[in-house]
Amino acid sequence: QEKKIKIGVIFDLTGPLAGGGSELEYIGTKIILDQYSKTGVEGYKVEAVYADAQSKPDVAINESVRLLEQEKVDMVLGFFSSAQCVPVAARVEQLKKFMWMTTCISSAVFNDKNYKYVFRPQASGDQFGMMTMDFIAQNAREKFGKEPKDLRVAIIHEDGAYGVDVSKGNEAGAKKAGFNVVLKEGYSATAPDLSALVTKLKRARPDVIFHTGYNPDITLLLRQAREQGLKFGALMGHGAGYGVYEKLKEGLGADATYIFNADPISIWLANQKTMDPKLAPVIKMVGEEFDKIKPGVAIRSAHVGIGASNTYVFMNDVLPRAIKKYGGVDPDALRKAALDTDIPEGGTMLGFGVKFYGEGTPMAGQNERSFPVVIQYLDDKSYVVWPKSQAQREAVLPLPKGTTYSNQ
Amino acid sequence: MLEVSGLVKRFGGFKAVNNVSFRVDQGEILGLIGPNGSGKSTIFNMLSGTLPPTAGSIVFAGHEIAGLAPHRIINRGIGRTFQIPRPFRRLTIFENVALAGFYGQGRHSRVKAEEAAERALAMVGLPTDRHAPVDGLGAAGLKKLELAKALATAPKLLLADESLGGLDETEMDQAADMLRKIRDELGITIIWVEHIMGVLMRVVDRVMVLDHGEKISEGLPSAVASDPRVIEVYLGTDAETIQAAAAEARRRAGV
Amino acid sequence: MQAFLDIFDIYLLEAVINGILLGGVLALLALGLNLIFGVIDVTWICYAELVMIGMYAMYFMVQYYGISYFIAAPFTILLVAILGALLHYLVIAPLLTAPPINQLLATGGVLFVLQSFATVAFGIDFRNLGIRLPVLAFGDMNFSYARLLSFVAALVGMVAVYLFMTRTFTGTAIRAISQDRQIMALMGVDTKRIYIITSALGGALAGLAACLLVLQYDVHPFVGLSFGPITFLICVLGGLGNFIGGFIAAFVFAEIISLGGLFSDLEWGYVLAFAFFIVMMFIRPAGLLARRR
Amino acid sequence: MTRRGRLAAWAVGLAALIALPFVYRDPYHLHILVLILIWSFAYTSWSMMGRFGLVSLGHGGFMGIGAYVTALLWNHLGLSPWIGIPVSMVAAGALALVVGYPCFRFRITGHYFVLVTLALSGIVLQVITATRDYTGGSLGYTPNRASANKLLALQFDDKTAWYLIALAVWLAGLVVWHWIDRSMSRCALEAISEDEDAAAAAGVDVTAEKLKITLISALMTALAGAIYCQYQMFITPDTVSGIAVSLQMVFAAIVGGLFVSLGPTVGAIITILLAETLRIGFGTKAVGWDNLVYGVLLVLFIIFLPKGILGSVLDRLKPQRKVSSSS
Amino acid sequence: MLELRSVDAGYGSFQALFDVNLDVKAGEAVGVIGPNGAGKTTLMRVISGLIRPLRGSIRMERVDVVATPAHRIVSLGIAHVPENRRLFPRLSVDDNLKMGAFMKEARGKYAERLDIVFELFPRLKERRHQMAGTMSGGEQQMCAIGRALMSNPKLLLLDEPSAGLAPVVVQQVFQLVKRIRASGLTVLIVEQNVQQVLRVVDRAYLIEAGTIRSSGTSAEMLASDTVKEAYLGV
Ligand SMILES: Nc1ncnc2c1ncn2[C@@H]1O[C@H](COP(=O)(O)OP(=O)(O)OP(=O)(O)O)[C@@H](O)[C@H]1O
Ligand SMILES: Nc1ncnc2c1ncn2[C@@H]1O[C@H](COP(=O)(O)OP(=O)(O)OP(=O)(O)O)[C@@H](O)[C@H]1O
Ligand SMILES: [Mg+2]
Ligand SMILES: [Mg+2]
Repeated sequence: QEKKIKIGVIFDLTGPLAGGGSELEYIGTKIILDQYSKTGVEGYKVEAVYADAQSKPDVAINESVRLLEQEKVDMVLGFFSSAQCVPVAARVEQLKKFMWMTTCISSAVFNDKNYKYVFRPQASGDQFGMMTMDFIAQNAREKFGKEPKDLRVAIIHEDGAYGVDVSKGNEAGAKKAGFNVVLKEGYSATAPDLSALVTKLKRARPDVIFHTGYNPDITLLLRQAREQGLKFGALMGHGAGYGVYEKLKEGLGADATYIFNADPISIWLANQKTMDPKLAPVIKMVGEEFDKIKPGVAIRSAHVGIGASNTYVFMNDVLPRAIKKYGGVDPDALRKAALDTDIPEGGTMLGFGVKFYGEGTPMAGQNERSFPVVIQYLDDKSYVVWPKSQAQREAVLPLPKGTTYSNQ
Repeated sequence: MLEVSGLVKRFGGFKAVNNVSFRVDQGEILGLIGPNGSGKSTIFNMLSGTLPPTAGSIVFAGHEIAGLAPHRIINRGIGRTFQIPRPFRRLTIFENVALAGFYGQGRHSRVKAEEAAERALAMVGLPTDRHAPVDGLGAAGLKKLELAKALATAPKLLLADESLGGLDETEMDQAADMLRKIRDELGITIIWVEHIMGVLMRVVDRVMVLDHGEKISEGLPSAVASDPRVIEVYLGTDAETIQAAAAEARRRAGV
Repeated sequence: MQAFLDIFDIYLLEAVINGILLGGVLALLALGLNLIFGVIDVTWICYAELVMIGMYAMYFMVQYYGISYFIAAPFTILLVAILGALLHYLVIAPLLTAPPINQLLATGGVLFVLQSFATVAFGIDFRNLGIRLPVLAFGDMNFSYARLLSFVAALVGMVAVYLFMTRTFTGTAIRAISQDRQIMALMGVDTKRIYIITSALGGALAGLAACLLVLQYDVHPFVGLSFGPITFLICVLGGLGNFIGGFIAAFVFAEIISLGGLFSDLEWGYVLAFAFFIVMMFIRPAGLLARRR
Repeated sequence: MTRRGRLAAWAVGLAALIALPFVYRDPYHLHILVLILIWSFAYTSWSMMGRFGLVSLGHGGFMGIGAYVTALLWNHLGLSPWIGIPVSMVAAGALALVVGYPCFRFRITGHYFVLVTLALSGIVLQVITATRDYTGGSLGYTPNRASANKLLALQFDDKTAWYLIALAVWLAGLVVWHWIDRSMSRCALEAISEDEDAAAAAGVDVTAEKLKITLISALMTALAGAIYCQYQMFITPDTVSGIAVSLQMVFAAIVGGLFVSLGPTVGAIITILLAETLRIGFGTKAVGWDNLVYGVLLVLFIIFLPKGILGSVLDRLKPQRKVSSSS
Repeated sequence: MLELRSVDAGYGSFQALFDVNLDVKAGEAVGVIGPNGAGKTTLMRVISGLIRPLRGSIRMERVDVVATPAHRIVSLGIAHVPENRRLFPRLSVDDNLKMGAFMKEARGKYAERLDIVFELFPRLKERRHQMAGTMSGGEQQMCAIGRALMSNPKLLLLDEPSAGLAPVVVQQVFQLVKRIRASGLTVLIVEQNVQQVLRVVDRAYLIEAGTIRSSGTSAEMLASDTVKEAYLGV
């Protein structure tokens, strides 16, 4: 019998999450997997079976069960939404199968679950929230001329799995930095109106707004903010909708400039000097393939890179080790190989390294070396401005005088 | 057995029934007549609980029943028929009547309800076949069904909003005979609303006349039929024929 | 006490006025539905999805083909009107005698069809017209021009529809048709024609809403979900077929959402609006403006 | 068919259904079967009142309460689902009474009733989402895994066990259906659905009868929610509550035929299988087409089989009864 | 004016009319009598196009009614007051009357016709803003006739106009029929109230079980034994 690894890949290709970034990750993942299907890994053929979770958790469960038990895949890979990862991870663990999440950034996926077969190279949502807070904390005095306790911050988020998780990180970060949190509020991403929220923001007069949302609600919020004359010093976005600059630009025009966004770094922006030189051609290849699929995109979304990089780590590092060292692609071999992973910072396209928390730790299965970066959109380009090690330029902070939202 | 006093019903600013008082004695058939829109059906609706009265009292068998829910009133023994038949078309004829027998008698026993249904159907002359559908019934049949439903609730007082208009002469006579039979054999007191005077006057013991929601006359059929006010607002130029019918009825009854 | 008085600030006024403007948007949406659902008693669960298609039409005409907004708008209205007529012809007409729940189901199927059609044809991307209207500022308060436009459109539309329904023969026929379909022929009314006219009119109003909504919202295949249920609630709260009631109900709803959102959380604002709806149904079962029995 | 023949057919069918998981063990297919049974039960519960013209879009709310209350009691208070499920049912029942009583008392019927219940669904969904500190919000909620006594926790890893539980619950639903079908209440409710005033004039306590059936329906739906939660070991507001779930119930029940006892079951089989096959068939090659086809089929079903699939088929099988015309 | 030749009609598989021949001349008042379920209403429906004949021809002033779409039949001058009135219950009296003048041809004369109708029925003018469904039976009957007159018809079809009405009103209705006739309208009237109807019509048809049993002038019918026995309760 020929040696083969069959991988079930699940993303949302329809429904609201598809446009929220899931489809882009699917493209990135597929580019890498197509590559390996051609070459194979260590004599193993690679076969990917794709499925659409339709932005619904129950469909994700059904598809996982089907792929694992009907299609007999050796593992599942992918997933965008944490609301899907939570139940699927539980199923996978129960069936003692192997799962490699490319996104699903909610910390709730791992918190105290003690998973053995579930791994996530990606940073968790609260890390995103902490990162932006940290960024502002380090800049408060210099840029705002205020003590942290005088800095007014507002935390707002869509009330889905993603927004809630990031906002928890925001909250923790704000507490740590000692900010004055003047408003914290969630809203439904399908709400037809956010003017009440904008009015409350106006009343709260925040210096910095920390926002997590998807595209339509970001556009709606910022448009209503403009129309109602909301002023602030800086807007920190956290991935999802803020990761898709095209759409921000389309909806907000010039107002999209100066927005910050915490996300894994876009692989095309990562600092290639400090990166493993082997990765440069892969990044180029992903870019070219992506341009073939979606031509004419000004800033390639970070989501594509997330899918590509995290899949690449598995295919390039974990899988070969499982085959060579542990003799196959059964879940236990994959698990041992994953636990052995030890990639230093700069060893992935996203810049961070990979090392998983082991059994018995609260976040078992989570990559302890991942971190997001803070970027800023300037002149239709995005620049990494934080952390210092990756920074490409100085952040423009607070919003310059004369811009729409500037409170200067 | 029924004592109504000061009954009022308003619809918005309009008084459909205005301060009406009357009484009905055990075993009699009271005819209730009056021009269209004079409030007859509205009074029935209040007596049967379909509409709550705006004011006034209704005492039935010693108890105040004004404003009670319809099913309560029926359980106390007042049954009614609707002017325009309202059968339940999704049920069979038998189920229609059995339903009334079951709920109308306080949901005691299903067996009793079915017996009551059979008796009521036989009384009005409808088939007791359990599967016969309502859809096959014509206008006269529907009126009979309406009556059977009311009878199955074992009423002491029957409110018959008949309007035989639309039936042919023979059918009308049958209906009138039926009402009399119900009173005679089952001892049920009846209030009967009807526009076909020739038929009504032959059967009723007493007549009450409404106009614009007010009682304008009450008494024996022949007396009412010759009341000039009643002739003016209700009977019209046919009054003579009607008086004759009433007199004829009295003669036959040997009064 | 002071804390209580504190809420009576300029922001409260702003919230009230923003509620009114949101009310305009909702009223505009409810207008066409009220005609279909309230007057001729036909259920179009997929009403908001027709608006979605209209928004896509605007987007493509303006963004892709560079047609000017004001030329694209009538085309969109026409297009959605045709869609409305088609919906009637293909789906509702065969079900006119069926129970309303079957209409609900069939148009629910159409809802799926429209959503997935949009997904297949236009992709799942969020799209934005990219037209940004100026802002009106009064001192510390600012208002959206786009919303003001919707408000005016809703007002004019409501008055126009009201006059049409009460003053014209066709309008009267539209009101009559749900009450006794069979005898309409005796009046010399071609029922098919009246249904098609009404459906097209309902569609056109959905198209009009689309033209104005696209100025404020991103278009995506699921945008209808944001508006669908609340539009139905407004129609009912106002009293089915009661245009003035529907108009007022839209504002009541909007104020609850807006003020509820201001005083507590946005999320609870919606809970409040729904709860208010239920309670109002108990107090005024036939709509806000109905007289009590 | 004679009564004996019918009983025999039921017995054979039942035996086959019970034997199935011991013979056929494909886990994915069993998973789908269990889902079909649970949803069949939920749809049957909905049809309990739906068939009498009480079209509720609030059942998502009842289902959500069943699922969430059971899971919350287990996680926060350690209360076994054996107690939690009855408690959740009582909670759903209480809500049904609180909303149902004024609805029926004030004669809220037709479209108005549909939309009042729709608002109810909306409320339950929003409340679950907004109280995310307890319910996990839209991230979903997972009952804690029991380490020791699986039976006490009503958690089984074995699909066969779940299959049998779901089968039992589904059967119980059918038994309730038949029990109501043969009771006088059925006649009363049919009468009410046609003409409330006339029903009241026949002595029916309209409010009480409607409340009774609403209560039964809500209790059963809550049970379905709880069972769904225990089986999937995961719930989100969108999968067990909300307007979408309520609509899903209406769709399936009507597609199957809500006037016959097995109609909702047929509806569940058809809608779930159709959705699964279409999704798997189209896969990721033609994204979105599955829902397009699903929608079109739904419309076609309802136009050409207005009494639902099972209802229409049974109608055809029955010897045509002529429109009799005596008078 | 109106002529029916060998008309068969029915509902689905059920046939209600068999080979009916009937004539109405201009200016005439013609009655149709017969027991319940005889097919009288069916006859009216077939004339006004609510149902289509299975066979046979119907002509109105030589125009083929069968070939005319149902909603165009009114403009041939046929107005039908249906059994049980069938008003639009949740429209006001005014709006109900307006519906009567829906036809293009009638819209222009709307105000004029309205005056005529209000003159005939002052009660309607009083109640013009009331919902038709809340009016009493007699008021509704007036409204239904008024609505039919709004289309300025040549032929008025009345289906049991006296049903459910108080005796005075019944007399009024028959008076009205006389007046309507006097104003030049042709009337075809279905009635159970045989005695009364025979006093106002010129001729009558007796219909039983879907077939025309006999016909003649009112005097002939009144004298006929069949009619006497069956319908006059003599
Ligand atoms: N729900 C209602 N709203 C407003 N007015 C009403 C309502 N029901 C009845 N009416 C009015 O009350 C009056 C009395 O009506 P009712 O039905 O009692 O008359 P009736 O004597 O039974 O007449 P008929 O002999 O024609 O049946 C009428 O003028 C009618 O228009
Ligand atoms: N819509 C229908 N569908 C089926 N059969 C019908 C329908 N309407 C009437 N019929 C039947 O057609 C026959 C003739 O009915 P029609 O209404 O013409 O009688 P009618 O002479 O007007 O009686 P009535 O005096 O009761 O008004 C009856 O047997 C009746 O049952
Ligand atoms: Mg009456
Ligand atoms: Mg008739």
